[in-house]
Amino acid sequence: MSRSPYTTAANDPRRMLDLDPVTIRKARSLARRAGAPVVKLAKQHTTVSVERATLRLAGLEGADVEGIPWVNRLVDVVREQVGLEHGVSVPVWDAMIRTGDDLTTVAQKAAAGSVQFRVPEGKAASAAAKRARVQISAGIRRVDAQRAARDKLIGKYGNPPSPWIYLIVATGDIYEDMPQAQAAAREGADVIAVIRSTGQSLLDYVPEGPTREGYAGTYATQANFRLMRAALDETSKELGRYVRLTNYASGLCMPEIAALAGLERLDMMLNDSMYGILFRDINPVRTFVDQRFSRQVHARAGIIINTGEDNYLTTADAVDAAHTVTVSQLLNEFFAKEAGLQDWQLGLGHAFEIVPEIPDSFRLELAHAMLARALFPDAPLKWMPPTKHMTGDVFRGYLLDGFFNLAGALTGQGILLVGMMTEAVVTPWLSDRDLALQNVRYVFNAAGNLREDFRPAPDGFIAQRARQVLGEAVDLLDDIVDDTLLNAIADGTFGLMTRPADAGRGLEGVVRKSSAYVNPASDLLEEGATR
Amino acid sequence: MSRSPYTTAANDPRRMLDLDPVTIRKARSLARRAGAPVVKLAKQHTTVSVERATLRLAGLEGADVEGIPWVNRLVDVVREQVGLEHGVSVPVWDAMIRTGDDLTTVAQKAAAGSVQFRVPEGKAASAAAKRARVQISAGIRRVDAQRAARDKLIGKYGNPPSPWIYLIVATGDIYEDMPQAQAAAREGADVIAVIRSTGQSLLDYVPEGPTREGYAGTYATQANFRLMRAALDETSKELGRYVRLTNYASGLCMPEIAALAGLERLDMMLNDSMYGILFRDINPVRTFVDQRFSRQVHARAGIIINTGEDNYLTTADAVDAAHTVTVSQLLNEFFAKEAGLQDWQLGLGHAFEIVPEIPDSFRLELAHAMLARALFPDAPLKWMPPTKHMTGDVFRGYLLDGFFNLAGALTGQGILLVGMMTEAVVTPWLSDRDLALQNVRYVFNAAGNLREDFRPAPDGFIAQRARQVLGEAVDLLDDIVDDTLLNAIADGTFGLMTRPADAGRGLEGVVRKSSAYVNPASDLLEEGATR
Amino acid sequence: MSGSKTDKHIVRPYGDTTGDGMVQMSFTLPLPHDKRAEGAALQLAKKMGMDPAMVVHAKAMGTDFTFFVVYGAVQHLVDVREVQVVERDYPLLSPKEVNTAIKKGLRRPMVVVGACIGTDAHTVGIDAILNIKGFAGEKGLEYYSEVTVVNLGAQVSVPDLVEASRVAKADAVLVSQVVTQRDAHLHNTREMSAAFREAFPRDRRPLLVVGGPRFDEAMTAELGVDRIFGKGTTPGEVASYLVSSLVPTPSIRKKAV
Amino acid sequence: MSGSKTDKHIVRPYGDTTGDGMVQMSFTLPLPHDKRAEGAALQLAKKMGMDPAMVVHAKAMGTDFTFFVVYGAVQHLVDVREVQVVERDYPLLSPKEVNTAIKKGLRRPMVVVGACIGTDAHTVGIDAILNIKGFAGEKGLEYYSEVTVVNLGAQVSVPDLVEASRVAKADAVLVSQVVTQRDAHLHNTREMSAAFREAFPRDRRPLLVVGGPRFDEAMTAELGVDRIFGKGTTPGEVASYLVSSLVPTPSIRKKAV
Ligand code: B12
Ligand code: B12
Ligand SMILES: Cc1ncc(COP(=O)(O)O)c(C=O)c1O
Ligand SMILES: Cc1ncc(COP(=O)(O)O)c(C=O)c1O
Repeated sequence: MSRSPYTTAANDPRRMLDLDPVTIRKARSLARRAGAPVVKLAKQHTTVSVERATLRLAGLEGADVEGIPWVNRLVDVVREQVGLEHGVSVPVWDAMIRTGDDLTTVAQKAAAGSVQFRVPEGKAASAAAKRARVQISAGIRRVDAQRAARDKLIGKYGNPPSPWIYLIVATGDIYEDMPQAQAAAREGADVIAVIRSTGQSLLDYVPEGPTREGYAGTYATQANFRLMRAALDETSKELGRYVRLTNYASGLCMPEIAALAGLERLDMMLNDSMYGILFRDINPVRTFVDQRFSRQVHARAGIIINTGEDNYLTTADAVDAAHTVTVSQLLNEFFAKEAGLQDWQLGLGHAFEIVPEIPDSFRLELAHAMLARALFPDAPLKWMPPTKHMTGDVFRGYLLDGFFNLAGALTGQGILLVGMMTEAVVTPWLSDRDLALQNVRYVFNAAGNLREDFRPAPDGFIAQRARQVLGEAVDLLDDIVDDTLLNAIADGTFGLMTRPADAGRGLEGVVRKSSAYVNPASDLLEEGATR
Repeated sequence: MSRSPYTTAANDPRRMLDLDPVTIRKARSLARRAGAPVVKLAKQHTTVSVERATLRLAGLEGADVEGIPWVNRLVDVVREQVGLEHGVSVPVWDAMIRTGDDLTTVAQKAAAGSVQFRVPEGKAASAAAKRARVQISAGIRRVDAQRAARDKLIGKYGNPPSPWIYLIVATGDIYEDMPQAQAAAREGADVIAVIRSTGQSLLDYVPEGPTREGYAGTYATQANFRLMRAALDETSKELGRYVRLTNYASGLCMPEIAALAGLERLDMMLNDSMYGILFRDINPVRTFVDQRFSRQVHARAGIIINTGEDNYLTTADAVDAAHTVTVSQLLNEFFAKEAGLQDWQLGLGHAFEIVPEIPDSFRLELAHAMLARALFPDAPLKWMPPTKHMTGDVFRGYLLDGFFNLAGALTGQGILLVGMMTEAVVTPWLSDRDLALQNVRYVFNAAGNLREDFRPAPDGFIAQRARQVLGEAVDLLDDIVDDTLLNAIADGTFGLMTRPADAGRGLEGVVRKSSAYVNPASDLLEEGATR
Repeated sequence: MSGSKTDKHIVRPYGDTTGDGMVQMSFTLPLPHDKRAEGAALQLAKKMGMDPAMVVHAKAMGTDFTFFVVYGAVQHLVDVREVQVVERDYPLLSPKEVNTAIKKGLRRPMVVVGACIGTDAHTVGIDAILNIKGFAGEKGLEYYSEVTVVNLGAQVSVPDLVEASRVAKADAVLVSQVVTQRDAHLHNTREMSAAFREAFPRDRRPLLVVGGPRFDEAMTAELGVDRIFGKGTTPGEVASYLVSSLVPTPSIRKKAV
Repeated sequence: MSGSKTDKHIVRPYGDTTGDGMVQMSFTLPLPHDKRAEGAALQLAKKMGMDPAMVVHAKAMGTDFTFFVVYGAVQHLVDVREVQVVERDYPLLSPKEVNTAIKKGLRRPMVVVGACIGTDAHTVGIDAILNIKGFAGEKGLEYYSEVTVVNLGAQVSVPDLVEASRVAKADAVLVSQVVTQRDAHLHNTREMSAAFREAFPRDRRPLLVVGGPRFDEAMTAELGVDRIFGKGTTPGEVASYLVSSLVPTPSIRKKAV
């Protein structure tokens, strides 16, 4: 992607909003200072999911008769026999060397209780580490190959114009999802997101195989990823346009799902550094460790992440809490770049969630959206439609979505999540998507260039509001730096959710690394090496 | 109304569009030159409807057993006995003096064939004229009184903010219309229009009494006017807001309906100098004579007229024919002012009728709407919603109406005709109006002030388009001046309708005035006298 | 997605899963907004076969009316085999083919008289069929060298139409009706067809064709006309129909079946 | 407009005239868009009691589906007398009244345990009822001095909920269910009520209350709960209900009837 593809000199939001560059720099350095300790913490720990992701990259697939994946069985046994502080790799490949078994066999035997793991020293240790690296690097190269394949297709078809039209399917049945996704693509969707079944993010394993039984969404499994990617490749070919596929990483299995996404060529992933903590009550340390590894994988896979600031506005008020969105965007940016992601990969989230009935609500939305555009000129930004204030009045809803689309056009958003008139009623119908795309098409075709005529004055309502939000964001970041990020989260700073660092789901899956900790996957990712 | 209530220095459309004042002046003088001959023509003729309107002002009401109004019976008999070139007044009041009968009795006897009319000379003539003036001036004073009553109510309640929200009712049954109109007013309508039954405009008489049987509209009768005005007065009181009432003048009975509107305190009237010609195939001379008298009455009654340029765009293409709208607006302005109407009374028409699917269609609408606003800074302007390109897709329709409302807000329109999502389906339902008003409220409350941020550049797409349309309008006016307006109309210049001056409905009702022509009503109106 | 396969004859509405039967509905009830009114709305939905049904939106409109939006699953099945449609039973001809057919078969220009009758002033539709300008990229009948068009315009009374048809020796009379309130289009059409049967001997009555966006094309018998054209009709379709029913050309007749 | 008078028991949908029965409907059929599909749409409308019905919009969505908008007159009559609604059968109390009632009647704080069960993570609704912040200008139950609130938050498993209720000696358990796809809310609620009947002797089982925007308030029996609250519920209503059913105060009982 070229530099600053979202603004022109004529409509440079920084100028129109008259933002002070010093304040902006200050905001970024505060975000760095708030995030640094958390990165340190993340480097000091590993999690069951990080170790399982490592095994998945090594090619360990499948599950036992109860559907528990072999990666889970293996990691659990290793942990119970020798602990995880050294990482799972050395003990497992040591066992493979000793037994001569392949990875799957070792996993099955481990489950059957017929393998004794150890933490070897000296030569044995380095031999095991070496073998592990060889096998895991093959997986990393598969991720590289998928990225190359994507680049090839995009080279062939080219990228769609901005914004990319992002549509959701959520039937719960992958075999209903596929034709619906293809229909949506034919109608003009550039990105298809398959919503996960409710609750999957709380499972400490990734289900296996194709699934037909999700609630309000479809399970994220390697098989489902593969089926949907294939269906969309077929449609991309038919349309001569590369249709991107999205799923969700955040949750208890962030690292593993990130690995599967890389292996199956997903193109975007919902991946937020704090969503799991705030909205799924997942332990903060667990989340911060997992998100770092998962983002390193995304960076390698050339996947665009979408962050979840929009969610805050579903629990907090979109005007009062506007600055918390900005703060979270800055933190997500810091964590993302630290993990190796680049600007073009940052689909930072924000949303059109202001009470529509308050005076000037539309202009307030424009102010917030322009601020995000101004702060992150090279990031695509993920622009989310109204949800909280949608009602059963589908006519009103269709109109609101039209104004949401207009705001997206006027402020140069990069990823436009298409709003559904039935938001307050049901998960989207086929016809809802069709109507929604018609809405997008009308607004962008008829009024998209209105951006040329949209010139908020630096002393006007919009610019003043944007500067006010930025000011509040800087103040909040100041407090967070003093108080530490973990405490801020514990105090309900984001989305009004209070999440103490020593509580929440998945805490038991967090392990402090020993000095002897080895993880070839992390090494390959940190080094950017292929062998 | 104060001067220039529709624009501010900051958003002066003339400046933003960089319109050349010389071109604007040229356009106006060309319109004057094109219209002058037609005014001359209008002054040289009278029509059966002008004479009937005169009798209505004198207080002649009611109809015979077949429902033919006495004014029709009387004018017909006078015409057949002594002709109309002298006007109906002198013969009729002469007869009254001779017989001692009152006006109604004379009309009834005339119908029964038991009165002999004559055209008196000398004293008798002036006596008759004097008596006629006395009686007719009473009617004029009733019109004045109604105007005073309106001013009093507005003084008490104040005027609604601009734009005025204009809603249509059209059940065909005045007794269903009333509660619907009251409901609409409660929901926020500032102006209620009762659509006429199809075909009434082709009747050469005004039906009598309350009616329940219209097709796609309700008959315009004095009784219906009175009933609806009373219903709205009641609601105005309840709401502490003066709710205006509108009906339609254009048609074969323009002068009479104008008189009734003045007598029953209607507040606005659809009154176009050419609509009857173009869309109802009414003879051009008949129409020009009638519209002049009717507008003199409106001027006196303090009624705001709404012109019908929007209709052109339902038969011609809104982009190709944009300049014909401008030309017609300039002509309507000229004829209106010549008849004594002032700027604040000129609801010049235009509409949001560009094919929504063409690129930049919304910005083209803005260009046209801004041009009208720039050319007529002190006129309210009547902004009509999309109709021709509305379809059975009511969701799309609701969205289009939202963008129509936005265009109205961005360009400072004074009278906003509320669009209905069912435009392509049925005459508006109660719920359609309610949804439509909700649409208007959202757009104006959330985005109304966006006008402050809407700054099309003088060299931009919008300004260039506006200047182009103005240029084409001037060229067309040039041709019309050369060719004469009557020929231009005959050649299908407006709305693609070809209407020769010597054809069309109602021609037989046109009479060239003799030197002895007397019409106290015209005199009172021209002089602005009350006695 | 078998339900979407056209070989399946029984289908149900489709929300997001085959066979879920989901539909959206909105309406007003003349009741003040309260729980009872919402119950009444549900009762109506149930009577219409929606089960389960949910009132997802209810809004008071003044004190006497409430507007509802209802979503739910319809239990009815749609049997596609039972659907009767007026399929085109004549070949689509190009203007050239139409002209030659008339030349060969009629040996004189075909005369077509058109009008909006009654109080209807919506001429755009009939003009789209008759005027050269045409519709949807197709030129109107005036463009056909072998067709003589007499367009009487708007708000023509039935007697005037009959008279004009007689004078013009019309082969076909094309009538447009757009206003449908209180079934105006049906009343006017019946009045028109009756008048023509009255005025012409069976064998010399011109072909009667009506059109408009709200007609049911299957009502020809009820309305006493020869053909009805609905929304989206193109001039070519009309010209082709006129040829197939007015021009005695076996060749074309054959194609028609 | 007599139809709008509430003394009229039989009503019909109202478009723009009393008794016209007009409704709007939209749906998708798994058929390619052609005349047959439009006929199928009309067939469905007729089966639903719409007559006449008109397909005013039909749009192909890909090759296998068509979206329709249909307008028409429903022939069914709605009998308002047959409507059953769960009317509020307890007096609305102010927080002050609630607190005094509990003090007087219970002589100890009332314990309320709340949660979103199953996989549902929509806490905004239950929080609106429980958190001090409250809803629609009313403070939540935490604000009541005499009510002890234990809010377990989202995605709580039924066993955990039962256990927590036992530990907290809950007088009432408040459960929220927002996700309704595949009737998740009904399944989860039944599972919950069964577990409580299992775990507690009849007389010591806490009062079971569920709520959510898509519940039918009349389904208490089917779901085995004591009360269901639907969309737009306010904390005050809940508090008043809890008092009327948990606090033995004749005075209040009287008001209730
Ligand atoms: C343009 C228009 C007008 C123009 C008409 C200009 C003119 N010279 O025709 C003006 C502004 C004058 C007008 C006035 C009125 N109109 Co008007 N108008 C419309 C509008 C916006 C578009 C109609 C149109 O031109 N469609 C485009 C043409 C090409 O489509 P079509 O007519 O369907 O024709 C096609 C087919 O039906 C078929 N066809 C049609 N006729 C025939 C005939 C034959 C022989 C054949 C073979 C085929 C055929 O072929 C055509 C091409 O495919 C509609 C709303 C809408 N969006 O539909 C309202 C609408 C038709 N009008 C309506 C009404 C009520 C009126 C008024 C009474 C008041 C008002 N609401 O404005 C007045 C009075 C008119 C009168 N006396 O009849 C209503 C009718 C309601 C109803 N169903 O009863 C509508 C639906 C708007 C509404 N919802 O209120 N109107
Ligand atoms: C906010 C929201 C979210 C937030 C939730 C944040 C949070 N901590 O709660 C986030 C972003 C996390 C989210 C996620 C998802 N959501 Co969500 N979400 C919504 C949304 C926009 C608003 C819900 C809300 O807060 N309403 C406001 C509250 C106050 O109203 P309420 O819940 O009805 O509660 C009131 C009454 O019902 C009653 N009440 C409710 N509970 C109880 C309990 C008791 C005891 C009592 C007495 C009363 C009571 O009192 C309350 C006050 O009046 C709705 C769409 C909409 N506009 O409704 C979708 C919606 C509920 N979500 C939906 C879905 C599918 C999801 C996801 C699965 C995927 C997705 N589409 O986003 C995920 C996964 C969530 C999960 N695992 O459950 C669907 C559910 C479809 C269905 N009917 O099955 C909806 C309808 C959107 C849609 N059309 O797809 N969501
Ligand atoms: C960043 C992010 N991750 C994940 C999810 C989905 O999480 P879950 O599957 O737990 O609902 C969302 C939902 O909006 C999100 O915004
Ligand atoms: C200026 C004007 N006069 C009158 C009418 C109504 O005329 P008729 O009653 O003939 O339909 C219209 C309709 O839009 C109009 O614009």
